[in-house]
Amino acid sequence: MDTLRYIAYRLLQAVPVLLGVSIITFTLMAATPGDPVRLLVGDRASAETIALIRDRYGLDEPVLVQYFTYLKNLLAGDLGASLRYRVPVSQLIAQHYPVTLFLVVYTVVLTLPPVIALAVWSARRQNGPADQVIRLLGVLGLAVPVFWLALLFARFFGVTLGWFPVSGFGDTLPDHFLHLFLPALSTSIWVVPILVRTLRAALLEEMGRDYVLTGQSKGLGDRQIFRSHIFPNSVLPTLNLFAVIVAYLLGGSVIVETVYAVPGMGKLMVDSILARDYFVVQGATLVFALTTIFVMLAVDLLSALIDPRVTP
Amino acid sequence: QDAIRIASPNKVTVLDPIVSAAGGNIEAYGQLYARLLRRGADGALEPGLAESWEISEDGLTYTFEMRDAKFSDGSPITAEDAAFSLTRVAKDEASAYPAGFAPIKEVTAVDEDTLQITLEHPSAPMLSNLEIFNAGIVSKDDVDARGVEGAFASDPVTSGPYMVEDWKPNDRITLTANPNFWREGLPKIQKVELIEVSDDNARATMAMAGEIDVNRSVPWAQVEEVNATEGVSVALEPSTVMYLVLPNHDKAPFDDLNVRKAAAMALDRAAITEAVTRGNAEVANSTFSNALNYHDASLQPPAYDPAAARKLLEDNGLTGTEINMMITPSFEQLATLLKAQWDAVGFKTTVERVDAGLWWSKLAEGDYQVTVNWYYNETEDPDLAVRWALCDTCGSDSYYTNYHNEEVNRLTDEALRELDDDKRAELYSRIQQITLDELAQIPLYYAPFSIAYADRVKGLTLTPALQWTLEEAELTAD
Amino acid sequence: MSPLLSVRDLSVRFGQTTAVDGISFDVERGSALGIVGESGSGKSVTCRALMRLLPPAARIEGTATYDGQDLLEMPLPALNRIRGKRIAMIFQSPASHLDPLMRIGDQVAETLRKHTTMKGQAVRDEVVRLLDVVRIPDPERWARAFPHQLSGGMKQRAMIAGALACQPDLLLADEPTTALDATVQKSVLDLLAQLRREQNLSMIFVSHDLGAVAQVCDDLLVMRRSKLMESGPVARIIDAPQHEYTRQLIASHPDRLALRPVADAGTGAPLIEARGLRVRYGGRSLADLVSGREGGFVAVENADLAVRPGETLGIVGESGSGKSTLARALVGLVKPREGTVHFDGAPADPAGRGRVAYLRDVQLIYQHPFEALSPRMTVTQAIAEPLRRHRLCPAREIGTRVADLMEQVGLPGKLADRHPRQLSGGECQRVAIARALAFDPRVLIADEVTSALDVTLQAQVMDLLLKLQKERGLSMIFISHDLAVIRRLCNSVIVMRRGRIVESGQTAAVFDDPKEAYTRQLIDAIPHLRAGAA
Amino acid sequence: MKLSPMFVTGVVLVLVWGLVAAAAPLLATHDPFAIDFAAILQPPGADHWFGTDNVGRDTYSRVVYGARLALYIGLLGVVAPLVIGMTIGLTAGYFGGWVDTLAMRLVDITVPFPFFVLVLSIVAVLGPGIENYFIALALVGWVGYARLARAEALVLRQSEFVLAARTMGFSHGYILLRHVLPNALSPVVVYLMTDVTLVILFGAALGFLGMGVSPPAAEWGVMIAEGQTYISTAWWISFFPGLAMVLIGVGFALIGDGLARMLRIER
Ligand SMILES: Nc1ncnc2c1ncn2[C@@H]1O[C@H](COP(=O)(O)OP(=O)(O)OP(=O)(O)O)[C@@H](O)[C@H]1O
Ligand SMILES: Nc1ncnc2c1ncn2[C@@H]1O[C@H](COP(=O)(O)OP(=O)(O)OP(=O)(O)O)[C@@H](O)[C@H]1O
Ligand SMILES: [Mg+2]
Ligand SMILES: [Mg+2]
Repeated sequence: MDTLRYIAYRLLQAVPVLLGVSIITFTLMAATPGDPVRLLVGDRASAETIALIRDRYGLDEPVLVQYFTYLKNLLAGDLGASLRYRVPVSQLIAQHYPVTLFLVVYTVVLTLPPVIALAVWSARRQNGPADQVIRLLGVLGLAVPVFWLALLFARFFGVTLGWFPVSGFGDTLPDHFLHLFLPALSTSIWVVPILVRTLRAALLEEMGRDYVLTGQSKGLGDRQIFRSHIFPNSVLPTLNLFAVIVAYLLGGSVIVETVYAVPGMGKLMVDSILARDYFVVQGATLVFALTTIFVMLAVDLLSALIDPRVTP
Repeated sequence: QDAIRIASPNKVTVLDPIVSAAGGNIEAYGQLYARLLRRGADGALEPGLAESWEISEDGLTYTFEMRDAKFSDGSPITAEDAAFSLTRVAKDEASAYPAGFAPIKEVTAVDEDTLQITLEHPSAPMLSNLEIFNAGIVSKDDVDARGVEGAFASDPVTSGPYMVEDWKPNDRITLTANPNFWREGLPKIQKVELIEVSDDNARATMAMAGEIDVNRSVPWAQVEEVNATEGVSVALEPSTVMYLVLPNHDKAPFDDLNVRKAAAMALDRAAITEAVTRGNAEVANSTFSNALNYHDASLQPPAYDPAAARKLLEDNGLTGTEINMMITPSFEQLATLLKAQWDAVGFKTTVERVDAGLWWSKLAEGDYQVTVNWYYNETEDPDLAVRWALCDTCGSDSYYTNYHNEEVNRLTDEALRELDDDKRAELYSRIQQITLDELAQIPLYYAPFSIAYADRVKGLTLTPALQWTLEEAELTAD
Repeated sequence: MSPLLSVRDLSVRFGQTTAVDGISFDVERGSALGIVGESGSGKSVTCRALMRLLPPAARIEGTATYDGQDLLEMPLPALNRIRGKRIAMIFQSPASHLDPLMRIGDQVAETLRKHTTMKGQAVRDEVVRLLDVVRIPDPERWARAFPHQLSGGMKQRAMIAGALACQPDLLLADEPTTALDATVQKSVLDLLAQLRREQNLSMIFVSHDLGAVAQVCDDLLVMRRSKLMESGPVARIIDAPQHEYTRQLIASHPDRLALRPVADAGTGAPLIEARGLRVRYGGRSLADLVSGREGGFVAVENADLAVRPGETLGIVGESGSGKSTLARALVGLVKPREGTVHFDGAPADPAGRGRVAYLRDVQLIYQHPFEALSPRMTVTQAIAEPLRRHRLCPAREIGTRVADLMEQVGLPGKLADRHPRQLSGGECQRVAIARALAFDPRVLIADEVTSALDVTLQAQVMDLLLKLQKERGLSMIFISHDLAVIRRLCNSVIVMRRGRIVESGQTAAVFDDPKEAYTRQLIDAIPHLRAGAA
Repeated sequence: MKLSPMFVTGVVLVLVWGLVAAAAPLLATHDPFAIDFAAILQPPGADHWFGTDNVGRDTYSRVVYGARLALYIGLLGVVAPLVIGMTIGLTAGYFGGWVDTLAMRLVDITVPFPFFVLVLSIVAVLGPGIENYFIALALVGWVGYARLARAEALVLRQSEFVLAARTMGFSHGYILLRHVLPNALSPVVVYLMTDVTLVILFGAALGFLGMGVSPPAAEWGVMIAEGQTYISTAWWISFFPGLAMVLIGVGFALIGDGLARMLRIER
């Protein structure tokens, strides 16, 4: 019951957060020079045509007026329309968001098992050969730029071996899994090391606690002590970092989306920024914000569930 | 599989042919909207929706006889529709590129099948201009019924070989054959997917993996490699594209002819061309593309002579002049070469990289010193090119370089009205001479299109006017 | 028949420090061996060494033969079959030895799950039974609680319950009853005695409480400075101690100390006073709001207390009765829902404005000294911290002042650069005391400060406190389970039970003529040093 | 305190890169910016140890000079996020209540916020330059640190030694600094050293999207991005800066692990 109240409270807080996000985005977009109309009509259009269209889209109004118009429509559930495509922003988001969400969830699914396995393995044999290898590979995965690695993966797994498609999203669910495998894999390659390193450090830290002695005195094997005592006590920092990374993945997916020609939010966002398609940027940011709020909330609830000392 | 998949870095953003003159749209408009005339395989103008035409003695009245064709929705394509469409492109305020139709006084439907265009003054390239991408015929009834926004939103009534099956903005547009297309039995390919893939490598990989049939733009660095790939070959197709250095004539230091001259002489344009295009392009010799009519092959810009360039700067006390070169990300390699060569003769160059959005607005506002870019021309007639790049009173301030020369402006108009071929050649030669002498721009190279086709694609090319010849292309079973 | 456990020449070294120096002893089947001795003499280290629970840095020598096998050489899997099932251990500081994220019930159940075939409901029932056996009230409820919600004594009892779960042959009990009040302690001791009878349980019982040792054990080891001083049957040692240190130890037992009447404190106005304090843990949930219930857990209800300058107030009461909570409320760690605190005649807000000045005068010594020390600070840093931060003495003199304080509480100088982890329980306790004394406070609240100290040290610390009281008129609130200590030290006493003060008055009056049955029970439960018994 | 060999290896690696950066003019065999039409896309050989790029610049010399930018970006780029993140995270976790709520909602605002919009606007308003990349990082990069530090502080604030410090009348600031911070540091240090690599890489990703350091700077990320197109024809253009990146990344990672180990309280 308390939890429900907490959730409701947090969701209520989402309102100012969303407002803040929209204000900042709007201000920044307004402050960024570059004319959407110029990009829209192409290089050959005359100044008069551009002025006309600017006027038609209300882009010549003062920023504040534009913002309030936007806000008014937003409250009515209208995210506005893309300047470039003249389709509702909500349609663009409905088209791109599931792709990225799928990608992020897929990445998470590919990421978590190795993170846990490797961190535990490495911590339990601290400084052993396995630990050294894991750490070295981790740094390797971390230091290799995603776009470069992604390119190699595409060439190798996609072209040379022909195991996976190198582009697109596919039409059916199994298709999605197949198409997004390489993008998700390329992303996990750098996410896994970050989390492994954090988790490993925490595991080592917890291994020195007194309650570990209690476990040993009970005759529990190393494995069990790890599983039921050390591990739960170590996950909090990793979980928090994980939340931040997941949230970043949404917006940061642009790199793999570009390399693998995946029609997702990251690409929509960057394309819209480059085209100064204000309302799409706005709408996409709000959707990111909402997702972030949910991810953070989930992690906070999970933290409180794991650690009773953490009151949400 | 009977769909042809074409990946291009350019995206489709609007389906209304008059609204945009951006690359991706131009390529799509051609498939959706047929024009009065069309280009044959050899590039000559042939009857399109107009079966025949007549031009009055004074060159002011064009009369077209329309053929019995239908829109994709089955309704007949009438002179009324043609008049409506051409009036829009010529006169509508929102028309993005009306330059070629400026001489038009009026377009009227004389009867169901007869269309008449009257001009203010003679225009030599009028016919060829009527073939370009934004002169496509749209359905008046449909626009009347659904309004401009509605008619072109996602499923316009089309007159061309294809119609829209599904449009996913920012991703791909899927076209399907128009059953009512006037050319019997065409198109042969039932389905076309125009996919936007911005990353060069992604397109290359997709082509190698057989996920696309056509790669619209193969980076020079990969031409050889892709060509060597089994099942794919790269075609270098003629284009009117030329790459050039754009100096701002309104701003120091490039308002000074000496600076422009030194900058031009500092550049080993042959080496630059070789380095950037891996030998796939031709060094430019004129302010005109070599694919344009009346291109003067005898001209030459100042030759590569770094010593002379340095001396010129020294003599004029210009050594150490600071240059700010604004570029978009795709010009990094070129910018590096220019900077190195300019600095070698005594300039001090900084490279400022901006995104395309910023680049355009800075360019249009004249807020730059020098930049590099390319442009293409829709027809082989140089009129539009001159208006775009060299004439400052023709609407675009000489490609926003603010290059101003009264004589060039005058010659531009004269050449438009002149119907005699030889005389026009002379006029355009003169324009090239002047603009090269004054270094309105520093021409770099003439680049062909480099397009990769899967072997199963037959008969497909991209015309210099940026139109795919999809209606006659075929997919063979491989 | 060979002894169950036979230890020969056991030595443990941490680098240069020798923590245990060549001790040998036997534990017969069904017998109990007591270990007493100076704080820091190696008692805990000995126990841990037997279970091979020392940090890798420790070097262990000697043999420990258990049931024919050497515990120190045995392969780990084999050892794990013995640990928890046949040899169980109770750790000295229960607070840090419980996993903070696991429910008490689950921690008790762990050994059952590992070593027996019990499953599901059977395990849960057994856990509840075990908690009940160690006298945790309402065991079903506390089985679901997390360690941080338990009072010190409850944690200790949970620990004991866990150790007894698999009915081990040998129990290593490291000060298992220090945090327990007399009645609970008595029942735990009775329980152990009963298990010895019924299950032939053997044990090693480490304690500072000679009385308790005498009650439980057959044999006794006396340790000092890592060495074995003497060993033999309990009765023999108590009656005829051979060694000087042993004699001192016995003489320091409260039972043997002359009952000095506590000096009467002045009759001045109370220095610190609390009225109607009420403390509740946990917030109200929506369900509570709707039903009008108060929710949470009321730990202290309507508590009044007053201490005059130079006076000492004792607080006794069963474990979990709210003693520590009351102390915490006085220093502002928990916010009372109701009630007021007055200091020096004026209302004080320990958690709010003026807290810095207030806290300089009112200091709390924590029940769990190890947890109360910052893990990254050395002994010197910890003691010097208040001096430095509050500029309690000139910077130049901090070094000497720290050394002085360490000396006063009997901390050897060689510990100066150690971290809490490298200290014994009693050593941590003394660091905490020294740190509080550094403030030179006017009111000292001591929560179980003597329980981790051996009797000689206890006597030394008490003398120190009495001296300070005499010299500076220090007021004290003394929370303890050790009624003997209370009796020696306190002018007046309050008795708490289930969050309420059930009795209060002059110490002598309360002790000699308790009004409440509960108080009577408490007093009767004090283990005495039975000379010549057994 | 004993230094582990891994930690020493890490320090040595980073120091070597520091030396390379400092002595770049001595180590380089060519001018890193000099183009050479005659030597475009040369494979590694005696003249050009790491080959040349698409304008004939010497990859080896560029990698050597690139160490300067890499260290500069990597080290400076994490400072502001670290300081801001730790401050916000510790304060939020320690005080809880509305402070925490406020800070965490700030996180919610920051995380979804499109980093590229930020970089773009900052560059557009303040002009291009690495410093603006730092500003963008400072505005966005603190979040990871904040969440990490907060998670630790939330638990630490309940621990007895922190409570004890409170009852000793110490100020909150002091307690945060002296009692909470040191005990919350270990995961942060590990992440910090990871972040150094991430920051360098992020610069590269910006280069990939066309928003990075302006040419002709010798920056590894940009070099890798440039070399992409040549991946099967001139692998050396991107391989060597990639290798350099890995080597410096290994150095920082090892330092991170080592530091965490030193911070750990061994029992
Ligand atoms: N990890 C360690 N490193 C160094 N010295 C240690 C370590 N652990 C314990 N010691 C030292 O070993 C000695 C014996 O410690 P032990 O905990 O056995 O004492 P104890 O007899 O149990 O004392 P107490 O009654 O105070 O609990 C002490 O002086 C202590 O400081
Ligand atoms: N954080 C908490 N949340 C819920 N209940 C708590 C919390 N802290 C303490 N309690 C409960 O409050 C009651 C009083 O605890 P307190 O620590 O004051 O007992 P105590 O009298 O000091 O006992 P002991 O002698 O065992 O130390 C106990 O029942 C305990 O379980
Ligand atoms: Mg001990
Ligand atoms: Mg207590």
